[in-house]
Amino acid sequence: MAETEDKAEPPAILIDPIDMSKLDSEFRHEISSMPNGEELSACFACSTCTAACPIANVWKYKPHQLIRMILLGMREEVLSSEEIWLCLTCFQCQERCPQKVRVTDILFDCKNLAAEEDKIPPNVAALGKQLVETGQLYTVTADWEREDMDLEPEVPGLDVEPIKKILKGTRTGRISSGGSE
Amino acid sequence: MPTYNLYMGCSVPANYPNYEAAMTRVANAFGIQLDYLEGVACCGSPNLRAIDHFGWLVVNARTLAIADKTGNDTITPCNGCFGSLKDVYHILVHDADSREAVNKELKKEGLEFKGLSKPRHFVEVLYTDVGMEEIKKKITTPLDGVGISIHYGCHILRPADVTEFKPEILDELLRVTGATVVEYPLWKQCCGATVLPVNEALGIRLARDKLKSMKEAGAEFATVVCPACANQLDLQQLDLKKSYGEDYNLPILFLPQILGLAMGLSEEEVGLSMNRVPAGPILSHLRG
Amino acid sequence: MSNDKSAVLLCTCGNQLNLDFKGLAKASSKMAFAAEVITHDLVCQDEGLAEIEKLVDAHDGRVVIAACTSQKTKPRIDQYLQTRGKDGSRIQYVNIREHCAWVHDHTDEATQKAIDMIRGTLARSAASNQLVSETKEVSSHVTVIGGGISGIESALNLSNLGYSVTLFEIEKNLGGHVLSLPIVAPTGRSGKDILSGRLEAIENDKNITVLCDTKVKYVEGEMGDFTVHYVAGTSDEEETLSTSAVVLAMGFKEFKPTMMPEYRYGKNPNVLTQFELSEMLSAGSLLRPSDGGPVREVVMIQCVGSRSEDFKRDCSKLCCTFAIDNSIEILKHAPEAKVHIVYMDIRVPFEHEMVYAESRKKGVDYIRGRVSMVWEEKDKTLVRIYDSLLDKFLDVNADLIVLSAAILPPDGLNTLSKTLGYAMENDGHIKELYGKLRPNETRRRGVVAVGSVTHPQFVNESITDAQAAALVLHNELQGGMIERVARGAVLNVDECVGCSLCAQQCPRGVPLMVEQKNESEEESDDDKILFKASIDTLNCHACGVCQSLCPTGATELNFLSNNQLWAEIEAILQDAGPDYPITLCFYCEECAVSTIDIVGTQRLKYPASTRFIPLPCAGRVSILDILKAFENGASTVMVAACETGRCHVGGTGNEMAQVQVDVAHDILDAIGWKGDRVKMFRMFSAEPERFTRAVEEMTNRAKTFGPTPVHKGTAGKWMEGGK
Amino acid sequence: MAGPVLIIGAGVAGMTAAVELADSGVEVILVDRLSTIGGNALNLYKAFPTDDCFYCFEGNRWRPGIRKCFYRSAMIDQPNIDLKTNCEVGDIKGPPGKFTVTLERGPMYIDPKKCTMCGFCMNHSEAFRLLSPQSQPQAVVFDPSKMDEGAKKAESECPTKAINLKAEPTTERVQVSDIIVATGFHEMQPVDVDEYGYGTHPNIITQLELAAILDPNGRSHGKLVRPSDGAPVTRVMMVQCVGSRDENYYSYCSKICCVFALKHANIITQERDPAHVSVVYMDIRTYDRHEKYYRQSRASGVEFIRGRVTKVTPQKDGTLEIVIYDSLLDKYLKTVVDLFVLSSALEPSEGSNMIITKLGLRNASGFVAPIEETSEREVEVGSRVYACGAALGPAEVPESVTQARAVVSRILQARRAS
Repeated sequence: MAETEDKAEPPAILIDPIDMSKLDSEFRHEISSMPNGEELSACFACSTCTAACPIANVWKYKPHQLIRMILLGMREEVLSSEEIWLCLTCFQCQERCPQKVRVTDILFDCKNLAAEEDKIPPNVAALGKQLVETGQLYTVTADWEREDMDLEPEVPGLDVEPIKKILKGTRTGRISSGGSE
Repeated sequence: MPTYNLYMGCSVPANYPNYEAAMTRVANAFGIQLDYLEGVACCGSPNLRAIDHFGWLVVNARTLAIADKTGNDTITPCNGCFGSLKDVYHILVHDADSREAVNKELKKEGLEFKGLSKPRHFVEVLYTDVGMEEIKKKITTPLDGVGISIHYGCHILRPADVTEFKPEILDELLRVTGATVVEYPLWKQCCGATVLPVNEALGIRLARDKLKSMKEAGAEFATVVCPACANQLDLQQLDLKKSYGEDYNLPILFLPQILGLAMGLSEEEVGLSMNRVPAGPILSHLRG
Repeated sequence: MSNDKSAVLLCTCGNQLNLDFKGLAKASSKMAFAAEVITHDLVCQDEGLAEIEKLVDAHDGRVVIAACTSQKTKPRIDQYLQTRGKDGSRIQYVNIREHCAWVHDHTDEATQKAIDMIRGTLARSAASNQLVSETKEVSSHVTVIGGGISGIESALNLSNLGYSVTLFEIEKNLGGHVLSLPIVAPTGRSGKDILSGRLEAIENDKNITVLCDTKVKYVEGEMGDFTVHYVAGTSDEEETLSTSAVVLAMGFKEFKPTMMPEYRYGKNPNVLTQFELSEMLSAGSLLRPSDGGPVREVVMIQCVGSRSEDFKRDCSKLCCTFAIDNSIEILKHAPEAKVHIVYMDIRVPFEHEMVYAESRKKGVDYIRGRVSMVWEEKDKTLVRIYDSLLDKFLDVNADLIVLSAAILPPDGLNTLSKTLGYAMENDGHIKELYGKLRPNETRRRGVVAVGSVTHPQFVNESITDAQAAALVLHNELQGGMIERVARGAVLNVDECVGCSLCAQQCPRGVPLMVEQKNESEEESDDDKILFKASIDTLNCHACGVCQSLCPTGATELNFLSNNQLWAEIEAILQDAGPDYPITLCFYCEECAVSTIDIVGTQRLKYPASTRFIPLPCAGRVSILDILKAFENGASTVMVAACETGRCHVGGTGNEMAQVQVDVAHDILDAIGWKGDRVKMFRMFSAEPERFTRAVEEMTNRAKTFGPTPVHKGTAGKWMEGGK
Repeated sequence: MAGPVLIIGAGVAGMTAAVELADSGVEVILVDRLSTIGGNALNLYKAFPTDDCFYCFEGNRWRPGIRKCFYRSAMIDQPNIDLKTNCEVGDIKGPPGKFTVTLERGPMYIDPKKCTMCGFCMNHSEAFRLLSPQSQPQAVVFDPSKMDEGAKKAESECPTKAINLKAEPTTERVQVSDIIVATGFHEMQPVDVDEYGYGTHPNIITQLELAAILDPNGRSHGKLVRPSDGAPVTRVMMVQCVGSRDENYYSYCSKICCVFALKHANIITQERDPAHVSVVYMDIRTYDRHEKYYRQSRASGVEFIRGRVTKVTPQKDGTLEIVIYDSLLDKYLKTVVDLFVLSSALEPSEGSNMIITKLGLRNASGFVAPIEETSEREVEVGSRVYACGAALGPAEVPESVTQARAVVSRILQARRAS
């Protein structure tokens, strides 16, 4: 509406527009072809997702803006954004989206794409490394506590080897072994 | 009562034997047989899902494939494990390609995901398979009038089309003990566990808002059904004294602990001493 | 006998047509069913019309006119004859201009096509019947269901047109939602004010009977003879009323968003729906429901349930205007109050936009965004809003939270449709006969829908609806004396086996299955009730779907019997053989004829090895007809019909045709033919190439598939059927 | 007392009113200033809400069936309808019920009742042509500026003697009981909305002009091409609310532009060679079930940008560089398109303005308004004067039909009463 109120063009020098021809128009298809991406294009930018997000206020890019950026093809900005890793995965945005866009799931997809390009926060990478090395995120240290509760000190049935083996073969293994093969 | 596979994941056995014990004891009381799944480990969620969708699929599909061999449903006491298993189950049932790719991996171990064993949360089994009538019968020392707030946890509630879990389940399981469910505005909000690795301050802030909201609503204590949530709401209270100078002193109990106590189990049997914030009010109530 | 012969009138279109008219006349005069052949230069001008009249007299109305498209000449000819009291109902038309001369390059080929089509039409003409105008007297009573603004306006307008009306209202008194609207856009008046004059008029109108607190359970029958079953008040005593037509005016239902926890509706007394606020405002008091305190801050939330895949997919259209009007109304009650309206898109048509502007000037605050959550702190109600333009979260301590909840169809529409037979939209509203040009009418004749039962509508739109629908019924009932040429399906009850296919599939729900008094002959049937179809030709839309489905030929169009069509097929294909493979095209006289005519007008070209047979609707074509075509030497058969979902008889005529074609295709495959020799095409006169492309495809298939088993003489006779 | 009814404007609304009145035995005089009737409908290709040809038209007792193709409406052959094309309304005198109206008719070079469209004249002279295969009446028209020898030959040899090149304008007075204003709308030519540069570049067009390009009966046979050089279009940008919702032009919302634009976006993305379409909007207003068009266009990849256009800069290669402000990202975007389509406001037709002054009617933003400001009866605009269709403000086809029927309903009611 600003345009119609004052018709003077803003001085071009102050505007530094995003050159859409430089954007990745394939990005939206890349995302929508992923397991949870089908409904991506249904987004009508109502920003319910942002309203539903408990921490959006600390985000530079809000959830609905990230979806806009995906649709526009701002691949670089999205995949290197801190927000996708800040996501609580609480699924409130996804639950309330009136157009059934799987917002949280789509952010998971973005994280995977980022991970493929080794754009992972160190602590998250560390957790991956730990999974490959120990096969679990928590290891029993205080087994006396278990005994106090009349539980076997060793968790029955626990076997970490197979998981370590599997993850060595997948992206987690590649990430934690540093460089890519 | 039928037999179930028990999938503990790694957090409960390592950090909350009291939860594990309370659960098994309550289960026994209702004649539920729980067999620990053989040869399984961590579900990796949600961090694994974030960086390695496929690895996450295979790891959890493997757990379900092992469970398939028993033909029994698989119970877990952890929202994280529940979320992972449910989600992977949902994906593999609806997406033939993923299923094929995953089974190709599992074949190496001579395993196959068939989708016979449904992942279920312990509380949901209590609600559905045991049923409120049966539970009611076993309530010997009701917690009349004690005000309890529920932190459901995100991954048990959402995405609803995947988890198929209704919040009323926890409400009713609490009410049957005679306790009063104390509603509070932030009941949907996340405990913050997931962001700890990326932004600890933010994680703590979320836990704190949650506790504040419960306390202000008049909760005497609160209940959770997930070890990660317990970390945030119980353990974290100690740090909050430091970081916020606030002392909520709000005891956080696992639902099976509350149920157990109402069913006449002793504090020792439900391992109350291991809860970080002492559960004073409820004890005095039970004695009084 | 001689009286099955027809005169043939050939028109040269002022000697402008590239056809061999001498050859045409010569060939025609040799035809078995040709009485005489006349070549004329201007059939559509007065001389020509006079000539037609002569021939009609001379040949008992049997005349075949070979000229330009009947779509243009027929109305003129009909009117000419009618004003002279002559019967033109037996006249048959062949289009030798748009369908022959204009679209084929080689004169002789075009001429041959014309010859074959004239021969075919002569055969059709030989068995044609005279159609007579029938009259039917019906009561001039109309029933209006629903006493809201649209029902009230319907009753008044129908009464003005001379009908007696019974007006049913389920509530204790008339008025519906409008009664509680503080302000009715764009009039600036209150709902009560809009209604008062009308309620008075109804009071004083002896032709209008009002039954409030009365529920209509179901309505059965057909136009001119409906029976309304209803119960009054609490009594379970069912009463009935016979009526000639029904107006559906049950309005709408407002969505109650109890299952959206974020809004706390039903939990917090200060959270209302927009209509609940309207009631409050028109009751004249604006207080905080929780404690009767003053209202200083109001948050309105748009699209609650609307535009949501979880609740209502579409926009509810009225909510933005309601919210804006109510916000201005609030400021009248409490000038110092702050009103915030949280929206995704503000949708206010035409001059409502200026009311939107006015509200902004008056200080109403518009927030583009959505609500995070509503919660209570002590006695306060708080709401957190995300503003997507400021990119900020705002917390408001609100005295009132008003949800612009979706506008839904009223309860009971489905139940009523079971016996009344109107069609439903997916969204639960009543489906109009044809969304573009036939609003308010429904699939059933004599049943109209007005106001919000078809989709959300403003008050003035509902009133216009009601006025229009009154005309629609007036056109149908003609004041109680229905007079119409009986052109449609006629049922031979003795042939009917009561399979009810026609009743199930008729696009307009005309055939009714009626119980037969068991004529004692076959007592062997241990007194099981026998149902047979009954068809009122005056209600029929003459598509022929019932005929193509009827297993015993009990129902037939009185202007296109099975024998007529089969005779035409046989005659038109008389010389069809392997050397010059013929593609026979059955085309509907709706979208298909138009498309083909436009192709002609555009002078587009296509192969002349095509022969055309017109049908009122593609739904008239049966498997048998298609197989007959092959039996008589067609190499390929195409059916040209209307687009999916665009049936001109208001239903599924084209889809029934698709079924017939698909089955014929499978039968051919099954008996060792190539199923692909038959195909259905959807026509669209805005896209004439659709037809030329279709013809190219089928004529090519005719060539590539080569001679049919019939041509080779290897085909077994699979078809003894037909009288 | 009864008498013929004058209907001014033969678009969807006017024709519907005419046919319904004629069916009810009421004589009508139907006038239109153009030589083929149908109004805007003839140029719109596909119509919402049903997405079929715009030029199909209600059936009636003469043409059973729920609708018929426009060229079959046989307006000149129907009883009770006196169709006067190429005809303008002069002054209107006399009291309601007894209006005396002057009709000024342009020269009738072609007698539509006689013309058979045989094509003879068109073969001999450029001066004769068919406005549209759907034109109604079905007759050729003559353009005196292209007068030549061929035309004279055509006149003398026309098989039906339908041509009279010496035809003169005529004036006649008719007495009518009621007047129906059905003068429709006009698409604003956004020449002075300078920020969009309409008229300065061939590839900056309006939605109606886009419809003409997409029409398979048009020059490009429906292929989406650049007006500048006929090259295929790969990127289209549409901008909504051009001249609507703008105090500098029209304050009102033109109501159907959003659906109109999205209908075109869907045709382009779903039925034509692949092209990228973006829509710049303030509020998307797909009222009611029209939301379907919004759903479909998003699903078929149409890009929506909430914001406004900042700058349009023509490039040497015939493309246009456009800078847009995206109010949701709070960023400026820059892109290059082949075609820039303006969803221009719908304004009252000249006809409406003229009638409003002549009959002293109220107006709403220049459109015909109900008889009183507080009236809830939209079609009753004066004593024995009615209006329907876009004359009352931007309207869809079904609304126009309903309003036309309402008018007829009210006229019949009034006649019964008297």
